[in-house]
Amino acid sequence: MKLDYYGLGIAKGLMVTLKHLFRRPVTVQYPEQTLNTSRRIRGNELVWNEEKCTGCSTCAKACHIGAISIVTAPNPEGDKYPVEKYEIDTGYCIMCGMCVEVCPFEALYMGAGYEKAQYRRGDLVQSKEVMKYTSEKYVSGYFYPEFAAQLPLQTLLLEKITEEE
Amino acid sequence: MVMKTEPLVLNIGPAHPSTHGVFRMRATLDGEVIIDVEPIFGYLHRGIEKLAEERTYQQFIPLTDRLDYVSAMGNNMAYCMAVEKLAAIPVPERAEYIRVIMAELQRIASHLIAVGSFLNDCGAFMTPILYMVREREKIVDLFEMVSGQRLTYNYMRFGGLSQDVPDEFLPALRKFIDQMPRYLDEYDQLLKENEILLARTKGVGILSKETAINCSMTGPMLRGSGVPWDLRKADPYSVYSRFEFDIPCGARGDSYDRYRVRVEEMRQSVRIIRQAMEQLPVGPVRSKTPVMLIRPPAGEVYSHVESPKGELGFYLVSDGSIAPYRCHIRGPSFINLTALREMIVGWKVADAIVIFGSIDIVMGEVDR
Amino acid sequence: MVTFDLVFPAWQFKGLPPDWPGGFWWHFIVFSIIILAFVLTLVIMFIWFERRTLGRMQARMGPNRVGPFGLLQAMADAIKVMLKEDIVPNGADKLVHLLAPLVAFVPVLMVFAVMPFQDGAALVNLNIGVLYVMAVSSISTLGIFMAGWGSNNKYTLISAMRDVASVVSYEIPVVLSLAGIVLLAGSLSLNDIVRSQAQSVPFVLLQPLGFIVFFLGGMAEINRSPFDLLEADSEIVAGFHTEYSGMKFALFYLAEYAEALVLSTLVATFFLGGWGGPLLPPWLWLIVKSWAVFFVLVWIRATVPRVRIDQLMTFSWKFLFPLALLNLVVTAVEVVAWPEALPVLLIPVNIAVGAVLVILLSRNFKPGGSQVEA
Amino acid sequence: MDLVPTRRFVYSDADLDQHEGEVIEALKARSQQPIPDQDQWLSEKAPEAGILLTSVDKVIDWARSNALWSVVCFPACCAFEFISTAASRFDISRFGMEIIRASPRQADLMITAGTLTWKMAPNVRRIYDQMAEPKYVIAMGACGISGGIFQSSYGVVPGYSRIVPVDVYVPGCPPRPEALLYGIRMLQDKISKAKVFRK
Amino acid sequence: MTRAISGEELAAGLEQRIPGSIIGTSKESILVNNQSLLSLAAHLKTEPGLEFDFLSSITAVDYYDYFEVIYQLTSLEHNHSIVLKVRCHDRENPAIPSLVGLWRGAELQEQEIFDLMGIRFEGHPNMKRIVLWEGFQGHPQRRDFLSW
Repeated sequence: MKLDYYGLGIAKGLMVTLKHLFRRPVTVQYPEQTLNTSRRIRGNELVWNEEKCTGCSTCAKACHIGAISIVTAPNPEGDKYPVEKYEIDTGYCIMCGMCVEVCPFEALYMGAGYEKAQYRRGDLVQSKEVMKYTSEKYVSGYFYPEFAAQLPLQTLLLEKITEEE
Repeated sequence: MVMKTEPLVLNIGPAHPSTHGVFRMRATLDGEVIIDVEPIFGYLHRGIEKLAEERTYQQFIPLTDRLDYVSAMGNNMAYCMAVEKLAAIPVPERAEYIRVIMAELQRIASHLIAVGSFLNDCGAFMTPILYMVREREKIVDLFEMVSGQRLTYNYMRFGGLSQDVPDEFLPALRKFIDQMPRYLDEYDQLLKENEILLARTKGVGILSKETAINCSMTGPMLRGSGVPWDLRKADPYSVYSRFEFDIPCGARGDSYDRYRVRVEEMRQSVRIIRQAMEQLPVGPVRSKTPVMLIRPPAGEVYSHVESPKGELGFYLVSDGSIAPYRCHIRGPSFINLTALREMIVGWKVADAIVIFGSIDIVMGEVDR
Repeated sequence: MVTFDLVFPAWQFKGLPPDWPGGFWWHFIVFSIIILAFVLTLVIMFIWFERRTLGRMQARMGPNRVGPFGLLQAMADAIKVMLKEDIVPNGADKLVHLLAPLVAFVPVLMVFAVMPFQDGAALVNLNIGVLYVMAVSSISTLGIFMAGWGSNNKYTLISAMRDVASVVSYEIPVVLSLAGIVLLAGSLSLNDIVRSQAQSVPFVLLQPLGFIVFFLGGMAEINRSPFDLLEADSEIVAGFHTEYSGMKFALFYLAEYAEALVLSTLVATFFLGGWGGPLLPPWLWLIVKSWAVFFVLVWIRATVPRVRIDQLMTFSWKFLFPLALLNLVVTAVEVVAWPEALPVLLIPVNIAVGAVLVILLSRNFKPGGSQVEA
Repeated sequence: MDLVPTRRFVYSDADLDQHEGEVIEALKARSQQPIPDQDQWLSEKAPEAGILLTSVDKVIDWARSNALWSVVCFPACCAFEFISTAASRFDISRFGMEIIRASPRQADLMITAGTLTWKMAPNVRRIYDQMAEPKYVIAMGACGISGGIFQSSYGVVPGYSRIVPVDVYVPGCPPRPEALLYGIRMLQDKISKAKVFRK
Repeated sequence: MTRAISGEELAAGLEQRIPGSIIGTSKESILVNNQSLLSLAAHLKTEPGLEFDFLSSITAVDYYDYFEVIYQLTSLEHNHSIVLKVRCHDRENPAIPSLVGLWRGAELQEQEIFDLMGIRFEGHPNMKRIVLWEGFQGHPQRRDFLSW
């Protein structure tokens, strides 16, 4: 500990921490306040559009851990196969968004919800009823700019601090 | 009088607060002085290289995120560049610029974590790392804006990017690079001249130039020892040859030099981003490539980038199928640990932690 | 504490032991309860205060959910820790392991026996108070060493060794720095020291060097950051209490903050005028002053990195020890040469002497420690 | 006085490595099935208890749920989201959780932030065993729940539930800090429903 | 820009100094005889004008018939690079001379290759498993290793 600066270096550091004592903290009080997430958020759920889905299973092929399990009827009805079972195991899913990216019929979207913690492992499997797309569902704009435009702008820490100073 | 002493074998890790994950050192102590140390790896060996062989080229991109998870964008870029070199896929100009911006932002974020945890290892109670993480949060916000995730971005694709940046990105980025130098100054004020920090890090863990080169050190480790070797200058990839920046170098190769090199590199990155923003062209961000499967011609390629930790190389062998025949990753963190023994032996336990922190490893890349 | 003045007006404690029925024992019991209440309440408040202040210094909130402003956070922690399973590790020296927390905590409580809360209001007004404080407060080192030795763990052992080394070397400058105070006050009794400060000025002005040495040395003895080597969680996990859980850990945790409280109150008593002060009741003055000292401790903890063990020793022997010695000599000369000198004269002289000595010494101060050839 | 260093160990380094390998293989053979979730009581109706016991229960549960100290067990990627959660912006300290004990003896909560490999598994089990009761585990992220993206790898444990019983599963890769905070709130709920004096 | 030295060009010079060392060449690599790897590498490291002082990466690839070990060499001074390749046809007990004596950077990488690919590097000071535990069956990076 060569006292090159006679303790002034430490004093400088002390001033920085003191300055922070009087600044407003940057904390978001989570359960009460929530951040606006990104418009392209890849939340812990998928949203599946039953009308558009043809049962082609491209999403399941693109998924590299097999988190999507899809069972369709053996015979097509019109130009699509009726989907009997569509499940995603969020315990496996890593939310890479590959399935959404490859879907040729624009029938699969990322969801925006992230509060999906469960007490039981089995509850993590999202069935097709849970995932079904409705117009009031909060859908992320990942690869869908038209959805993104409807979502609120993301809260940036950057702006919060600049406003203060 | 002859006193018999017996060395004490101390296991540092794998679950130890300052081994940056699950690294383990089997240290032999004489009092507080380390007389021998044996690094033990593998506590996070997830077999990524093997998994690459089981996946298509596209599907491997999310895995690269988890390689060096502090700099996911950099890994994305390195891997995509390797595949593009292999399959001769062109990349649009705008995509190249955005890639550079992302890589440099990621470098800042990674160095922030490196510096913060290094200072934390020196014993500053949480404060530096919390300040640094606060800065990192701003960068993470930007990444989340473009890719939708906070840590594993999965943003780059062969032949460009997955999506163009949103409209609100560039103003936010501008604001960020205007703010960043001011905050860096503040953090320098916090600890740069702190006598205790100087005493703890100056002259500690000296790595000589010759050893650094012989041990294949790269990144801030090599530059901290005074070798101005930076792949962005030495072997410019992407559009780096169009930017002006300096390569900060240390003089003695001690822990303090490495810390300063990282801080200076953050300033240089801000400089690069500023230039890239000025030159950013308009146009497409993704060339015509298949969304799901590509079949590069048989061959092999080695492509490297300057990741925040050092030279990150991807060695890909293709047999013409949809999956790589062999994918080897040259992880800089792993190879930077080669000289760990020389650097640590003879120092005290507390120094060992500081020296280890100054190497800045990420276990995901060490064990892969 | 609030009703202290109402229930036991100050006049009741004038002259010790008091002459009311039951005599000494009433006094003993009442003050023991007061000290326990004082220590426990203030320790819990200090823990809360430290966490909140640290939080704000680190740009965040700190505990604010449990109770108003998170005031009950420390209570929740205490209840939880006490109800946790109690583990004695395999191969531990059971008796030593069990006794260690008590040996560490009780002496810290004992220090308060001589602490004057107002003029003459102490459990005992020992006429060798300073000696007693220094002697008793170092016993808790034994507890820490017992914990380190008895836990059958290498990290705790290293930590215990560090603690013994640091306490042994810091005891000397600390005692020497107090000698200056004793010379000025002419008494070893804590109450007399405070009283003589009330008559002139707080000793921090007369003894700036002594203050610095005592404060830094005290920080090293109670292992506050930057001298918190024995709990260095980035190096040796949790230090000496790595293997402790449940109630025993709670005692260590309590002892750690009680030690901080001891240091704060001692600094307030020796250097900042103790209970002396206008307007507010004396015991409140003591609390306010110790709180201010504790704030500085927290502030330093939020800022600086930790020193290394050899640097810790060098700092004591090569920096604080000469400073304390020189300070003692200077004070002795002053006391002998100008026994009647006004504080007005001595304050600038002492501050100037202190500044010159600090600068000279820090110029020539080289921390030891470099790579050992293996 | 001369100091004579003696290098005499009971075990050589090679022996230690060999032993480690045996321990890993044994654990691997032992934990081929996940430990079932022990949460039947969550849906059970609470048995009637005396008023005294109930209020004691309440105080204890209040203390336990508000003072969760987590242990250092952060093998991989999720660690950085945990750091973000602990850092200024999301600030875990509001719940009194900023005390992250490096020593498992004093911790209550294990947040399994990251991929678990078989080589690391004995250590994690040991950390869990060293924690004092009551102890809780949050499986954070896909790797913690099921091995996630690495589940088909030769070295990876498919989920922490093979090694330790898990209380709350937080999906995501990695989960956002808010998601983790939500998981922690769920755990707090779970604790506050617990009956300390159960028949 | 790092100049990738053409294999043919380099091989011509090397063949005169160490005869019989080069088996084949390609545009950016030279394929080296197992026995003369050490002397050739030493030559590459010290020869003025070449001075490959930096070994960036070592890889091994399993081609079923043989293992190929690939060394990426760079010279920090002249900023040029070359790729060395060595083949090893023995599948049961493959062995290759270690380069740790020349470049210490090879130490951990060779150890890793031994662990994952099962190629023994002769002369390496610490040839044992590095990332996997003792007692792990097989070498996972080989093509015929099945993970499940």
